[in-house]
Amino acid sequence: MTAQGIFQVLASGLLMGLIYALIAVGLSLIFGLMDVVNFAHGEMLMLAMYAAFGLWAISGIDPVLLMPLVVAAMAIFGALVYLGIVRYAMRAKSNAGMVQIFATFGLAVLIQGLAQFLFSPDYRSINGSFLAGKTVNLLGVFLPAPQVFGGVVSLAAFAGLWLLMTRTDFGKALEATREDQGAVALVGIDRNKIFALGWALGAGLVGLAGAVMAIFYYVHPQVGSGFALVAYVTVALGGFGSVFGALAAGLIVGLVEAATTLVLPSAMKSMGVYVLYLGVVFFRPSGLFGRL
Amino acid sequence: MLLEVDHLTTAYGGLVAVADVSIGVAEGEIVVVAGANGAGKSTLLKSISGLERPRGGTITFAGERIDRLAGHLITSRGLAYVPENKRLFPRLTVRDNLRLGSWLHRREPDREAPLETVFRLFPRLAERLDQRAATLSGGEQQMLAIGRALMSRPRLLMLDEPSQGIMPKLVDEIFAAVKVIRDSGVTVLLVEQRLMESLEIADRAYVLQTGRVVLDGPARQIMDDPEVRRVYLGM
Amino acid sequence: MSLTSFLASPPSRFAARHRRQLHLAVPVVAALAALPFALHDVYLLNVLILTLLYAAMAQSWNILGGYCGQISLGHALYFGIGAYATTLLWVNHGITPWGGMVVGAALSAVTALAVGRLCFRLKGHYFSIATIVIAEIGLLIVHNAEFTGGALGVQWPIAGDGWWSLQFGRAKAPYVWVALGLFAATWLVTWVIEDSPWGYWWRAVKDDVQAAESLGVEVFASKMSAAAVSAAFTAVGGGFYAAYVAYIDPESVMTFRFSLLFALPAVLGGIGTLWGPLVGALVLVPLTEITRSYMGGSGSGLDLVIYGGLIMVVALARPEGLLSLLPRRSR
Amino acid sequence: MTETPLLEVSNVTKRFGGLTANADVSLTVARGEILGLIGPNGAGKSTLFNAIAGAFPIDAGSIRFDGHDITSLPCPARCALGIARTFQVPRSFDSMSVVENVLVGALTRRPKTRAARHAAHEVLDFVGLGSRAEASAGELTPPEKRRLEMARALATEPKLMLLDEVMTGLTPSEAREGVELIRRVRDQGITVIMVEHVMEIVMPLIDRAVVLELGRVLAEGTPKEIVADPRVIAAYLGDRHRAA
Amino acid sequence: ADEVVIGAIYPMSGANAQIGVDARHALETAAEIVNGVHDLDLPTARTAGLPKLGGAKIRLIFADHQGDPQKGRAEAERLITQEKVTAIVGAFHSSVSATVSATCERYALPYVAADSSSPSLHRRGLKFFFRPAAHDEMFSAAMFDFLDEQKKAGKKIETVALFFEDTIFGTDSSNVQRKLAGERGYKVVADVKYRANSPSLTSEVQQLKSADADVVMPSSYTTDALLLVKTMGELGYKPKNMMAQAAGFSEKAVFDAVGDRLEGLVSRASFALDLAAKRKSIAVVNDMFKARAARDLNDNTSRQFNALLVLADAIDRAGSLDGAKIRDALAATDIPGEQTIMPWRAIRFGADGQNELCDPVLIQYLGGKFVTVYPTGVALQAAKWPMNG
Ligand SMILES: Nc1ncnc2c1ncn2[C@@H]1O[C@H](COP(=O)(O)OP(=O)(O)OP(=O)(O)O)[C@@H](O)[C@H]1O
Ligand SMILES: Nc1ncnc2c1ncn2[C@@H]1O[C@H](COP(=O)(O)OP(=O)(O)OP(=O)(O)O)[C@@H](O)[C@H]1O
Ligand SMILES: [Mg+2]
Ligand SMILES: [Mg+2]
Repeated sequence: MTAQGIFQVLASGLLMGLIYALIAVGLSLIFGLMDVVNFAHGEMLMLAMYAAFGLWAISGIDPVLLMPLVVAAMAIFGALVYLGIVRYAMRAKSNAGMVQIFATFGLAVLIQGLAQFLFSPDYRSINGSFLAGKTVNLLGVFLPAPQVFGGVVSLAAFAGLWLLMTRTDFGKALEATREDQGAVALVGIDRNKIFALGWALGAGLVGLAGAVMAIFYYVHPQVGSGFALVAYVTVALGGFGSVFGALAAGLIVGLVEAATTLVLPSAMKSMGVYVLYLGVVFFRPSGLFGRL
Repeated sequence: MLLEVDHLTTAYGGLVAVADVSIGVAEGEIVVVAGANGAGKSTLLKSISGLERPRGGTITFAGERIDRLAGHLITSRGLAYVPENKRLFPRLTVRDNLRLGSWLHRREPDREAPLETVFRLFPRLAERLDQRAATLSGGEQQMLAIGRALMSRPRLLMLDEPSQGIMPKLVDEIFAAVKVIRDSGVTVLLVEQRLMESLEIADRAYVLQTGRVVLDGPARQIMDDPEVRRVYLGM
Repeated sequence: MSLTSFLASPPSRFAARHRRQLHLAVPVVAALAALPFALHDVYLLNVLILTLLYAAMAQSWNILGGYCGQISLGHALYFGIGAYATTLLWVNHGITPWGGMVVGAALSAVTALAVGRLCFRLKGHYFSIATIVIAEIGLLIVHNAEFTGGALGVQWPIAGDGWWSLQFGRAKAPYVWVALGLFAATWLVTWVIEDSPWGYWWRAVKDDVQAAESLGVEVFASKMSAAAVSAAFTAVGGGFYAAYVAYIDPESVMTFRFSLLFALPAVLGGIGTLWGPLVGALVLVPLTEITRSYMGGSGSGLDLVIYGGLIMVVALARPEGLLSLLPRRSR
Repeated sequence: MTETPLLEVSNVTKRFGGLTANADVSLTVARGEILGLIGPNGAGKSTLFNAIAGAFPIDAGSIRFDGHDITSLPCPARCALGIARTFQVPRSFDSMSVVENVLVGALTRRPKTRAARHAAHEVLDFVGLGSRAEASAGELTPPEKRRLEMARALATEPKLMLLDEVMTGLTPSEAREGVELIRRVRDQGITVIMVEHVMEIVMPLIDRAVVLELGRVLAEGTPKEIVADPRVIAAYLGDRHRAA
Repeated sequence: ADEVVIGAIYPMSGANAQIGVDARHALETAAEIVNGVHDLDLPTARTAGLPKLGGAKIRLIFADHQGDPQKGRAEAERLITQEKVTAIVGAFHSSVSATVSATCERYALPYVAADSSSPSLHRRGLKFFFRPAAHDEMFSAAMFDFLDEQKKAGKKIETVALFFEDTIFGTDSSNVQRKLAGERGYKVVADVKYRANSPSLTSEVQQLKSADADVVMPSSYTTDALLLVKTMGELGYKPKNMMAQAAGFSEKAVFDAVGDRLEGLVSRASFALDLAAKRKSIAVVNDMFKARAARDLNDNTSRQFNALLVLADAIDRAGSLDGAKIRDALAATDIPGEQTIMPWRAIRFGADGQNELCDPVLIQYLGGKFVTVYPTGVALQAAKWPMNG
């Protein structure tokens, strides 16, 4: 491959990395910061994409403009998931983690079935955004406009989350609730409110990712599962509890994945990411920037 | 009475830890609850603070029934509790633990005002602001737990064995501090094993035995009670 | 200490309770073994076989995940190793599946030790995700390698029914017995371990590593031994599955879904308990099969809604597992 | 043989980031003695226990135990040699019953669970927790948990016990039972180092005291000497104990 | 018997659920034709039900295999023993066809593989296995025949790029293509195996772009087909020619989304809708199908439709519900091409159960619809080559 080709691959990898990071940002809040395992993350992404698709199909408005609506809808959904499901999954004394895994796994199956029931298993895609099909040509390296847009959204989302976690009492309260759910009541924190807000925020961020993804990716009931594993690995690679880590890890994952295709058959491109993860945690057992 | 506990019963599964207990704490008092191990003192405080659900009886705080309220709402009424096992936020720093103590006043400009008192009582905390709570020494953790409770500017402060794990020099200071805290207008409900020291600063006391109140009265009277001295102090 | 007080002392009370589990297991296993004589419906027998297989797999997972507290979400790797070892040895070299299972178990145990060497320093989610990642690496390799048949998978020839080839034509009963045997073996091992030093060490490691170390427990060795036992049994299950389906490909034996499905019965039934995996599998597998079979044909997705919803409800209603419905003593 | 001390801590230093929790600490413990390790909160007592028990590597210095250099030995190996410890913040195996908690310790010297279980029950009776043997460890109250800590440590049949504030939260009369218990432990030939802040309990019990302050050894001597030491009074005991 | 129960095993949930849903429509259309009276030149169409069985009607029972061979097998057993089906049709995934056909063999019950195209399936010596449609080797051979022809006509075709998913389908397809390319003197300049349902195909497309072969030959399903075409656009890559192994490139969803970028795409197919101009039955059946599924018949659905008719015809001729008799009737099948909706010569099974007379066709996407361009016998129009010329 020519030098330019290699550049293209790496640049696209980096861009994809930002998208991975965008998909992971909601998870880094729920999984990384609140320490709640959410096996329905991929399905929440799928729902968000359907929401974007559906709103677009009904209104015909450019999906970029519909983003706030999708985010709001997903935020409400997230809060409901916490209040209706996860809250109860946290009751378990000894194996709360496992119960969360399977409660959310059940939820994932349920959402998939529901999506198939409501939207049919067909593949849908939006072709009505002004961003779609546009490409930025940077010295012969092509960067598709929707992904560039997604990258910018991703960076903004991370900056916002980082500020929230480090600069606000809410961020501290979230951490404290993760540490000891019972004890937060001693300082007057309503753990359900905090966690419901956390879930709303996390799901809202998933909504953001879904809305962006829907512009350039197809939608179908299984679409989320393909991204979920990458998101988990991203959050863990960056390190639980670190917002910045998830962003850095997303970029690294995108880049490494792309670079792997230069050496291995592309069917094995995840191999690079997997080996990287193992390598990193072998030397740094709590990820690149993890605090937990 | 600021706090009235009426015929309270709390159980763990089949084990009744607090049985039909009634106590009252008036505004501005220091009241001590004493009793042997497993007498139900901690359970009593846990029930008042909402960490355990009572099985029967009522708890009234400042005229309001609180026995059905969620824990955080009880705290928000002005009732702070320092549990026996402290329940700090282990991975948060000392600073953040204290800051969260003032969560209820987070929108007020002078939310950090009690910090001065806390640092005056426990200068060690000021030196350890950026250390994670989990890595504090046992005594330092106890200081932080009391400090965190003070940050919420409670009307009633409930302390479960605050002198536990505290070095002798500081124990006296803690009892002195409790007095200072009371004098600043905070009512105190105290569970203590250092009976004599605590009775010295207390106004009244209750003695629990296997979940029941067996004795109550003014602190002096309890202090001189021969039965207490015999059973409790082995004198 | 006098003899009577010795007999009345708690240790023998415990021993009696422990033995009672065995007395309960014998009729349970006997009843299950007799079931094929009463039950002739091929479909139901198939559900029974899968139930027993999943119970055995969950029991194996439970050894590492439930007793030793190492939440592996990559057991599909060991299942795959067993399935492939058995299949390749039989199809290419004519070695009986029984031999394949033994080889698979050994390979799996060795793999688990290697994985453990790498991962047991990791805690919590870092460990779980590492196991997922390693299983995915295994899947990628099998998927792309020549000797495994890659994506094409490997078919078992349709010939030579009998115990030697573990092929029984239309008959299901022998499979019931093999699956039951596997389950009984995993159960028995768990039972023995429950009151063996390893059992206590594993649980100590699960509950509090530092305290365990201070009491002389070799934490790393404990985890490694649990992993090896767990992986070996999982591989035997994989070998059985390959023989039963008579066709394997990477997608059908090594995907992440399997790793979850092995853990699920243990969690639903009661993690770290002797009977939890069986109870969980008895609820879960028929539920899975029946919703799919009798509702899935429409393609509406409603079967998934019901299946997913029920998993959720069971997990939420009994977070400590279905066994927690029983009083503590009888567990 | 009896001449050599059981434990020899030489110049141990342990740092946490910028903080030196133990600075050049040296002390020796003779066989059969009860040594009190006292000092202000945060002086580094628990840190020293951790160093001796092998919970983490130390930055400098060496530790000898019963004729072995154990400085770089992992924690379980130290237990096997005969060092047992309790944790200041009690740790228990909450999925197990009380007796099984102790059984884990007993397995150190007994390969058979049946024998270990017997030993565990005996130890539980010894520390007065016999009636709670079948309870789940998670249900114990803090003082009971401390007793469980002791039982577990005793079950490993150690030569040296490190007791970190096992008697906090006891009423004076209960504490007296605790003191009796520790005496009986010593009578079994077990050497004890104990950390405790309640002087009324420690002083009558210990043979010798070492005082740490800010990670360093501040003073050493008989209880009488220590209580009278103005430095100790200033740093640790406070004025009320001046009289004592 | 007044009814003949036939099992249909398809993926009704999971990543390929849409295939199952479409198959359901196709098979129900076929059953409608068998059961009702239709003036069409198709087997059993003109009579109500199966005449030799006293006008018995066909009833379909669908089962979901979720793409899992084990589940496929279990469902086959259930259909056979509980639902007492007479024969089974399936199963899309070749892996599932492998276990279902083995089960049918055990129960001596005919299995008609409608749309599983792995060549290994008919090479296992099964007696109850029948496949009316082509397998991957035949498809690929047709594609290379076409290339040879273009080359002879003076077009420059020297290099090909293989682009295939890492599944049975992709592997089988590319293996044959690689072999044929070698035999017939085409240079494989890119050989890209990618992970199915990939989140991104950028580096894969970049490899194709760098190689810039004369013909890009994708073997991809819907999701990846969509992504492939989009990514090509994003990277500014216009392949000289694209020649697809159907699959995703015969799905409506792909053309709805990126049809404008696919002008000139050539795909192999079992089906040629434009043949409807010559053969009335095709148009009628397509309309019936469209009324159910809201889309035209395609490569898969036509084969599913056809398979059921072939089966119905054999059951009718057997005049019995006995598996062995139906098997013999299937083996004796002889339906001329004109009596099917397929562009085939005939349906006659070899001893291995494979129909060798089902010549694949090549269709090209021109002006928003597919036209048949090869073989010359059935072609209505000459191919536009190169596609972007
Ligand atoms: N979480 C629990 N589960 C079960 N039983 C408990 C639990 N907590 C306390 N108990 C039991 O309740 C009774 C009262 O315990 P509580 O902690 O209230 O006593 P206490 O007076 O505070 O004693 P201490 O001086 O030891 O702190 C004891 O018998 C104890 O064993
Ligand atoms: N892991 C750690 N990281 C950082 N600092 C630590 C850590 N562990 C202990 N420290 C600090 O080291 C000092 C000594 O702690 P240590 O627990 O040894 O005190 P101690 O003498 O046992 O006190 P106490 O009597 O209050 O239990 C304390 O100031 C503590 O905050
Ligand atoms: Mg208490
Ligand atoms: Mg300490």
